[in-house]
Amino acid sequence: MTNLIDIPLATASQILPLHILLPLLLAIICFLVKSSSIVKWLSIATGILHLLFALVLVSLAVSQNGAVFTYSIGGWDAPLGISLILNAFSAIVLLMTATISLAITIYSGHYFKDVEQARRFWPLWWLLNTALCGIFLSGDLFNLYVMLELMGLSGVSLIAINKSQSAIKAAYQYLLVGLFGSLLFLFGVALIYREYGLLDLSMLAATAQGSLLTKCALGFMSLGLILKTALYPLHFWLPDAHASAPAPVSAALSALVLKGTFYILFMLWFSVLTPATTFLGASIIGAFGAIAILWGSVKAFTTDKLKLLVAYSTVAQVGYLFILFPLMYQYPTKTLGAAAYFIVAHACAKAAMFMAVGNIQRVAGHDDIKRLSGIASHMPLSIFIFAIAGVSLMGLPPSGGFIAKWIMFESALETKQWWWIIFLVVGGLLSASYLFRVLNLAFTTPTVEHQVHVSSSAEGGLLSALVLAVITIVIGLNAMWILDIIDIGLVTSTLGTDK
Amino acid sequence: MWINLMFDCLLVVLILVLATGALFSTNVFTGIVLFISLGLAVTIAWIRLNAIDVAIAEVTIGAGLTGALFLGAWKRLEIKKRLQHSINITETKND
Amino acid sequence: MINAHDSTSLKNRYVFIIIMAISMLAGCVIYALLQTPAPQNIMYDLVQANIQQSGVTNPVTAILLNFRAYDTLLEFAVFFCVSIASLPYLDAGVSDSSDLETQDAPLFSLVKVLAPLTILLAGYMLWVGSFKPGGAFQAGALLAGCGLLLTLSNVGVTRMNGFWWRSIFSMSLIFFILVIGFSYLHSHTFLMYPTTLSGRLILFVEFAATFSIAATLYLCYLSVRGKVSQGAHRAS
Amino acid sequence: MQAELYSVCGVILFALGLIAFLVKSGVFHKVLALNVMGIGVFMLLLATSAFYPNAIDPLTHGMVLTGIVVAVAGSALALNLATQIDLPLQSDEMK
Repeated sequence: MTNLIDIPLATASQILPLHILLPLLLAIICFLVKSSSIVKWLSIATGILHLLFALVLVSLAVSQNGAVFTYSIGGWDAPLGISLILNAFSAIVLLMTATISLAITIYSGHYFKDVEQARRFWPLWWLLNTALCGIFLSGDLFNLYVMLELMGLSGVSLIAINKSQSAIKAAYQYLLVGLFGSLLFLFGVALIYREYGLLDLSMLAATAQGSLLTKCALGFMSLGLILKTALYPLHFWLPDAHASAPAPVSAALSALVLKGTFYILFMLWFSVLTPATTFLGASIIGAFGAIAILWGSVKAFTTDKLKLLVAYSTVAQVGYLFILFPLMYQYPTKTLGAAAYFIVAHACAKAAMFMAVGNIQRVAGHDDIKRLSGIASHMPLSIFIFAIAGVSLMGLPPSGGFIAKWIMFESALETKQWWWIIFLVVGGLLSASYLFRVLNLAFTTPTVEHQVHVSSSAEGGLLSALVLAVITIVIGLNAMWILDIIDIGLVTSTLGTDK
Repeated sequence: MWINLMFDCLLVVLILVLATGALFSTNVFTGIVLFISLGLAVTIAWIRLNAIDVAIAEVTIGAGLTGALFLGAWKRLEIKKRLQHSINITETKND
Repeated sequence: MINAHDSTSLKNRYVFIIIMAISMLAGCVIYALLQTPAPQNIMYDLVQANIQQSGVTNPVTAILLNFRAYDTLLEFAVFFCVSIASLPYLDAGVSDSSDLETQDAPLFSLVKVLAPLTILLAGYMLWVGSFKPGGAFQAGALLAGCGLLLTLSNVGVTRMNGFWWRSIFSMSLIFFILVIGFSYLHSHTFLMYPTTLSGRLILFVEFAATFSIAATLYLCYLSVRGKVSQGAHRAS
Repeated sequence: MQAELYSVCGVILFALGLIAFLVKSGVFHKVLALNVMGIGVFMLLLATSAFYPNAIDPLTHGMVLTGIVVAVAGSALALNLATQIDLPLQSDEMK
């Protein structure tokens, strides 16, 4: 361990706490400063700075052969203090978070016309960013709980910023689910602490055993996190919450917040409490994931509202993430790449899609799919983004979604779990059918009474969404890029945290 | 030693009874009041467990302020219900 | 009629299944707990070994504001988040004349005595936190309780949206970040206080945190309770 | 013995809260159930440090203090949102 920490790495580690401090500082400034234009430009500048930091970290991680960055906060080493950890996997997720949050920041600058809403949005948005970066960097179980609460509460407040009854109801339900999930997680943390007297993840990874208490703890934590990640039977809160939030918030919730909870779950299963996991448990989770794909797709196909359609598509896509579990259990080296790919591809595609849909909804004044026929001629850019993001969600060739599914195919064949392939294929077909339903309507000529009137400047804020949509294609064309980083990371450390 | 253990047992039973009462009472107000008393009982438990800091925080924040929040919200919803009720009555009269 | 009966019996069955499942789960956890030996107690020794450098002698304060100050920073962020979320609801009230609040003289004179006492107690709590049980959270809660007492006797505070109130809500974080910046200049490490000053810096952060926590808790109460106006607003 | 007693009590409190959260409807009972679950977890944590009465682990106390404060923040936000919802409140369908 000591030979890894040479001088450039130690200096580079200094960037880690900045990922948390920077958004936190900006949240305070946004809360205190009244002028919304200052806040907007400052936010965009910080977003760029944040992205640069993340880029520096990833390039350092690559150039140092996938070294694991650790940083003991306050100089207190692990069991006493809290340490931040960054490995190749979390570096990629962090870079993705920085990119998407910059895109959403730029988009929100255009989106919020109401000054009151904008003033409430910015501080909460930066708090959400703090929590997300904190989750991807955290190396401590209790710290993860606090981060989860911060993420949950800021997410809830963001849903409720437009004060409409439906938004408040959705926010209330989301809050109850969030608090309940965090408490289940905290119960698991308490059980772990009861058994090992430790909270630090890398130390736990070294000492954890497969005893009954650890299994119980992992079960409770998984249950809480699965509830927050909205896997099939526990997804009931997601469509309302994601559909009634303002578009930038829906984008953030779908693209980033779900990934935050999934990341914790994934890390707990495959790098911290691995001795307590069983193939049966992983398969059960995978089975629910498979049902989620079918159920979410069918619901997306039958719904009338465009935003609900995208929200149900999230339910389906979350299913794929959980199918990774049984594959990961048997063939971790390969599946880790699929996980990283899937997370990045889905996050970029879903964020772009929600932004495009938000734009359509705002310009057309509604999001009834039936009344949107012919929208493509009025808002070509929005539909274009929707289509590109859709390509990635379906898993068609030149996209990140395709690569992710391809690797999942391979590892399913390799581990002789061919039955998951059926769900991958059927899920792809189903998502194609519900997405083409929208695209088909968008290109038909509308009847006279359903004409949509659009002002010329309707698509100004979509540039960032376009960039995200292009990213989903670029990572598909340049498949080796993310996989290389993951492979480099695998050489020096086992999966998640260093041991 | 033996007396201490007896006391702990009694306290645990009291806490469980109060919790059951608070959670499964049909009347909301009773539930809130029982919850506040649960907070006080738990405070004693924290003292028994040598956690004085936590006991102070529990009695001020856990029992006191959470209780005040619950009572405030309860009061507000009662008033809201009354208003709603009167509106409903006037509406039916108008019809 | 049959339908309604069916749905209640279905609900009863559902409730029964939930209760059975959770009881079994709890039984399993309790069995596992009783099987597990007590954990090794490394934390106590570690804290005892390092408490000299932490600047305070109360181990809990040392944990909260030095060893694991990062958690506390984020906890202040949680509070900050709640205050941002609660502010817009401050004026949206439907209360009519309320009987929880009174204007009768005995209560008011009691409050006049109690309020300064609570403030004094809060100050003591804050100061004592560095070597005995106590600290910012407890002091903040006491201060908020004082605010609550004042509200109950109709001594209200207005315009919590103003700049000064907003800076009080964010005060804990601002002071904390100032301290972080200051100590970074000394030690070049995130959240590592200079040893000679750490006691004072911790007190500084706790001082700010007390006000923020009190203000936020008070704000929570006010926004939950709603604005007291004489039957002005009606639920739509 | 004391530590075991309180940890069992903590688990039972957590289970009671869990049942009430899933079974009961209505704002107050849901939030009360969350609070009781929280108390259960805190008791479990503090009981862990009671295994060594002469060498109390302050980390659990710190965690519980943080937990209490976060729980209050969550309940306050929940009650705040709940009071903003127009009646009838019974229509909120949670599993």
